Amino acid sequence: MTQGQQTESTPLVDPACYAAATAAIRAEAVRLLEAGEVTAVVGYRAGRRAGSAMPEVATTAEAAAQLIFTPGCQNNLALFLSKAKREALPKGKVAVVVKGCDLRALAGLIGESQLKRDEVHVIGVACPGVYGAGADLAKPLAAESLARKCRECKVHLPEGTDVVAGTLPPLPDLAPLEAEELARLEAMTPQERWAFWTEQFARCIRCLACRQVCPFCFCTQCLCDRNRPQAVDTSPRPAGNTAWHIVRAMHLAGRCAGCAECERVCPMDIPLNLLNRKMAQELFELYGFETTMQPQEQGALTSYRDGDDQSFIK
Amino acid sequence: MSRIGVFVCHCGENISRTVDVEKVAEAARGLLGVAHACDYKYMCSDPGQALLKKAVAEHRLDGVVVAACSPRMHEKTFRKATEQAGLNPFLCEMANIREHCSWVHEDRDEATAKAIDIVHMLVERVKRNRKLQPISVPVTKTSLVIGGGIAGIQAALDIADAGHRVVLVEREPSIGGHMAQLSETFPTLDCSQCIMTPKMVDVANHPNITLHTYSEVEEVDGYIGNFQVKIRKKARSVDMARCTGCGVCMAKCPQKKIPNSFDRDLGMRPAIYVPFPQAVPNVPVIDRVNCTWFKSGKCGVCQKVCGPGAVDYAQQDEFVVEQVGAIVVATGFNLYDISEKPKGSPIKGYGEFGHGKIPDVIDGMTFERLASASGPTGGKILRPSDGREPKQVVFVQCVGSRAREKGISYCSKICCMYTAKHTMLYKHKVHDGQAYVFFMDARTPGKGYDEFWRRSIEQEEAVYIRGMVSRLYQKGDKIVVMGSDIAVGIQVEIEADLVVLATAVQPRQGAELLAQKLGISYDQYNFYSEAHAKLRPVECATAGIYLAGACQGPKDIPDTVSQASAAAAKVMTLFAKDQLEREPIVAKVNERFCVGCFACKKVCAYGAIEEKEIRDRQGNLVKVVAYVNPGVCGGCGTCQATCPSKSVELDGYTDEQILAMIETL
Amino acid sequence: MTATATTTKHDFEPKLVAFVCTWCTYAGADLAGTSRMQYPSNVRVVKFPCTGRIDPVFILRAFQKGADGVLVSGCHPGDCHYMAGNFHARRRFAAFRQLLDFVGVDLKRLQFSWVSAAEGGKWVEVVTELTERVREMGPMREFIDLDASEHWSAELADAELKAAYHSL
Amino acid sequence: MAKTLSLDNLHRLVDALLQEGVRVVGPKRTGTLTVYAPLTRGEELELNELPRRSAKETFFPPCETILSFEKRDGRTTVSDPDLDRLPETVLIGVRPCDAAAPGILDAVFSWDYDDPFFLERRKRTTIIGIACTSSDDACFCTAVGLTPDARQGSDLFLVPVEGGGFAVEALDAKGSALKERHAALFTAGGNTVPLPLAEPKVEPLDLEKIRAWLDGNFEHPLWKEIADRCAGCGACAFLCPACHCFDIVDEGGEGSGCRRKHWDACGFGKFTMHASAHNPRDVQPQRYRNRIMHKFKYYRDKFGQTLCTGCGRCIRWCPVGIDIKAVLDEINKKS
Repeated sequence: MTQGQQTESTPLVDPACYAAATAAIRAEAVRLLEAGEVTAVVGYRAGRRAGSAMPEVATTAEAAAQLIFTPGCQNNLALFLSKAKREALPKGKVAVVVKGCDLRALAGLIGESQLKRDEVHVIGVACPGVYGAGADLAKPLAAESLARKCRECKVHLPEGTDVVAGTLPPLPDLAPLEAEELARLEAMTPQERWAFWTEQFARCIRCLACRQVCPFCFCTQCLCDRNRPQAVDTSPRPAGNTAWHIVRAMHLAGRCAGCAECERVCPMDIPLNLLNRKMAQELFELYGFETTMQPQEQGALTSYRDGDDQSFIK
Repeated sequence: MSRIGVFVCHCGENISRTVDVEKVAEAARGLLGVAHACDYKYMCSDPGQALLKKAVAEHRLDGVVVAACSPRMHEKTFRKATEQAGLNPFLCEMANIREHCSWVHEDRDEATAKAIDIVHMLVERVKRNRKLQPISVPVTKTSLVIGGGIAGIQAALDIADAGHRVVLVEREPSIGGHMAQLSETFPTLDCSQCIMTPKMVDVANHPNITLHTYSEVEEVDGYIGNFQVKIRKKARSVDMARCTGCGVCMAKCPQKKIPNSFDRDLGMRPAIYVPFPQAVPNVPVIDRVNCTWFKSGKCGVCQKVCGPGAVDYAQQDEFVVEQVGAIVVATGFNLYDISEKPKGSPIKGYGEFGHGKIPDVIDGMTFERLASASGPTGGKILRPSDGREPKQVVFVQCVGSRAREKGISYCSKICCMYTAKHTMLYKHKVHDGQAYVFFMDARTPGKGYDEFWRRSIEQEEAVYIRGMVSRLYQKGDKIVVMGSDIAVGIQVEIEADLVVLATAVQPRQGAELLAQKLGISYDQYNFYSEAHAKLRPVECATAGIYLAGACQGPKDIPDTVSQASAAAAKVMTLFAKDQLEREPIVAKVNERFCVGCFACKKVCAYGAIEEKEIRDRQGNLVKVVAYVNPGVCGGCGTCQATCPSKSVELDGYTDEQILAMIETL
Repeated sequence: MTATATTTKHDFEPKLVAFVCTWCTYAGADLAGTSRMQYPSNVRVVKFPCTGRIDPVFILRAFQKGADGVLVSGCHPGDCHYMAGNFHARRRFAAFRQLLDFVGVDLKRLQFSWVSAAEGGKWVEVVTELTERVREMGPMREFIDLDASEHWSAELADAELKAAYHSL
Repeated sequence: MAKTLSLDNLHRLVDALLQEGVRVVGPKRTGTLTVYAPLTRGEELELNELPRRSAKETFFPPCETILSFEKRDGRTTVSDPDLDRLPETVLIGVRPCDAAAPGILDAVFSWDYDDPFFLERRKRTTIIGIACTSSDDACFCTAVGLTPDARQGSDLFLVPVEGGGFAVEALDAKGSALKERHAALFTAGGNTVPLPLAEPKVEPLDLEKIRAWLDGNFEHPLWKEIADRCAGCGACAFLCPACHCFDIVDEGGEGSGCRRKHWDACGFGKFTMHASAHNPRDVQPQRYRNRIMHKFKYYRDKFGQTLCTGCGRCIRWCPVGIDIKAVLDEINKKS
């Protein structure tokens, strides 16, 4: 509550930036649909509640004219291009609105043969940042309500898209909270970390929102839903929860685009992106691997070099 | 409920001395799904095996665990016995309670407890074993050989002599490769052409060899035993069937001043030409870039003078598709052009040595052509610049090779020997000449090699200077070579008439493109990778593809020929049976769950994973999934560990089996 | 039995699982046997064709099922029977151990090694070292406790009933 | 004369109950979020925030073991938990939207089969409800027939009053008994002027009209329009005070293991998946339709109640922003 007062006078980002991006997205979406270049534009539209936004599959110019880009546009729409969610889209080429972080996911999907670049018209959006989980969407975006990922974002401006909507305003320099949290955990003893994560995972109710919003969880049959053989217990008990989150982090290692949607949507506030962030950091330190806005031929864990580190092997 | 039989072997006293075998059998009897358990003195003996077979029938067993020695010892024995008992052999597993238990533990209680655990694990495993059938793949007994140098020729002749058809593809108008360019060969100094040309003729005349020269491999599909190869036969502009090789066209061609690359551009050739007189086939080709007819539509002399009417300007590239069962890759090497940085290569040039700028700085192959009796100078050593006989010649070894700062860290292997040979050839031809050699090390591991090298110093008076050349420059008609003699610790300066650089051996340009067509792997330099450096040095990771010669790494002629024959032997082994039989420990894809991310394909070292389209009844594409070619799969299971949804599974090592074993903890 | 071999009984004997490839480490362990080398009996071996086949989930599952220590061992780099399986495994496990470390699993319980078919001695050394180290560390309580714990709302307050439940 | 209870005495009440060996569950701050959890002292009670998860888990936990089995020597032993030993519980600080739900669920859990796990816990639990003084634009209890001070489902009810403290009202025997047992903490008189109630500012709904529309519109383009964006997770169902679907799984091995019952959600693709791989609710819109149908038609048809208390959790936490109130508004408009 106290955070709001301070920020209402000086919004973190000039709202005009979002307005400009909105106008550009609408223009492009209407043009694409009218010209018949695409059968649908996956974008955002406003929800009932003040400041809220939701994914929208616009198939008409009228619907396209309602698309928006606001700090409430948290979703990673690349999800709709993964085969698991493709059912929601009409056949033919589609356009999709992506922030920089979403674009990394889109590139990843292309790299993993889930999608071909020419099947999609990519509308990048210059994104100054979006709300984090649990933020009061009715209030202007403030440093406190900005998503943690956005504080350390290196991809505010998408590259390699067919078009970029909006321009970037000067962005405030904010403390890297997530990096700090990661460092704090790394400095702990294994026992302390175990206690930290046990408490986090114990809360998990296995609503699987983390999995369902992840563009990379596109498996038709999730390993963790299998019961013969059962590698991970399906019931929401601390043991199964822990195994589930470990397995998921491992499956995303070298693939995760860092959109942090899993963390945002977690109704139990489990800081899941810390796991993904940690893996990304390790893979970068070990192999110089990073997920990028361009599709990559080889993933960090689907390739190797003769000289890879083996100091941990006796 | 399973009906597993457990047979605990005493192995004389090898096991029973430390492990209470009766107790193990008793514990096994208490395990869920175990229908029978017993112990016996020697399970591997005939009576032991008979016991097993009898028990299978008597107790209607559907799985067998033999708790005895290592599976590496007797798995075959017991699987055979199981098969004879009427069960699928893969329903038999061995619990290793000897090497892994009785022999390494002394405490009887501990060893017995461990043996029981091991048996338990294997019982759980075998309950989930599937019946597997050996995989057979039909084999087309024709081999493709890519490259018509000495490696390809040798492999082709060996395979053809064994009675199998060979398709030999050569990029150049003639087979022969680098060896045809050489003057004399170390360590015997016999004339290269004298030993090479008869083999070339053998190839041309062999009834089992189909020769495609001036041709390239365009596409490769399929897998071991069953490749389809599309070959592009470039337009020769001369009808092979009609041409008699009389050579009138070449004599009459008005264009005579085209540098002949076979002679390292020292000699000239016409626009219609054979690269060298002994070419096989002896059919000329028109160099369309330089031919007046193709440039301006005028001339047409060769067509007019050709008696049989073989010259055909309208000829087009042709495509031939061949079905082959095996492929030998023998694409050889290039000598690295050190004058400048080659395009797209990480390797830096040697501008400082003046190659390409100073005409009398030449490379080793150019020296070969100078020394060759059929070369542009008729075998006389003459300077390219003024045709004078050089009296002081400096040879520089390791130019490019072993030069990490230039991007090549390997040794080119042949240069020490051919430089020694060059000093000899030079001395034989220029008796009053003096040869100097700058070298880092002399590497002469080969039969008669060190003797040969010593002869160049001791008898032919070559002066070997241990050290590298730092700089070369033209001074009047001399080339000043500055270097260090690290043996003595002084700077050396030699005024030379001719400098010969022993340049690095590199893979063929575009080697990686062919590798991609073939689906074989290559190293950082684009040399092709063998499956195993020690144990499978002529096989590629991709089944059915074999390597011969310098495409795999620098090699001299004897090594090349040996490897070519070895590759041929591998092909003949493959062709010895009509069907390729292999153990069914291969990966299979669950097409229902595969989402086609192809992580499996990325990690498969065998190239066994293909993309398969799934279509509905109307023919609409539903999805693309992975398909594992069982003929190619090596059975390592890396794909399964990589697959996020476990939609690919390695038979014999399924997750279900492994997790059940872990469950017994 | 040699005179010097004194079998010391310990208060705690750890359970170890070794995931090994069949071509190198399994054969190395066989060699230790044929050479009659001695090592602690705590290890249970699960054989794989190649370390490339070893899924990280197996390691996790082993800890969950009561392993106090896990060993993963295969061919030395360049010696892989399948060419590259161990290279892929090396990356996979380099990443996975970092993940386990990050969630608080003490990596001293997880050992990776290259043991060739000729290294019976190294097998003995690796197994002995891990056994002794884990024995010193005591039982791996983390996963056992985790398995015994319920979501609070399913937790039965009565200690007796809780015990009755959990003993099952 | 109405009794009042100061905040301090409310805390003391919790402490006193704990002293008696009663399990007290109430909103408690843990880390970044407030959830219903067993309290260890009265001061832990957090009344300013609607807990993230509903109170249903007190009766219907996310996961519970319903039997265990062991095979030994050819015989299988099955053990059931002794439900007589479930602890007496006081569920405290429950807002009307959470308090009403267990009563609504009684109907289904005692319909064709008496679910002992749910009903035994219900029997042993006293609910202390509290009137609601804060809301946001996700709240819509007033649209589904409740109010911020609805007594439905509570045994004892607290109404925050001016100057702090609560006016207390016992609604049934359970509530009265509890009040009697700790009579000393409740004072007569005092300020009983209630604080202004939270009034969700949402359009009212005609639930009967909605039911009627749903009856005739099993196939309607609206479903696709709304739910194509649905990601297929269970957040809405798991946070919902009224969703009560569960799955039963056997975990463990051939030799021994547990049968567990855990929350399930109709949004999951596997919810209706047959063993044959046929799935009658093949796409997400069909699954979302079921959610609406179940809450506003089927449950009403069968039990005469609506399976929604308007707590707004599913709106706040839907990963893709699906807003059940907006959906109902749309249907309301159509009917």
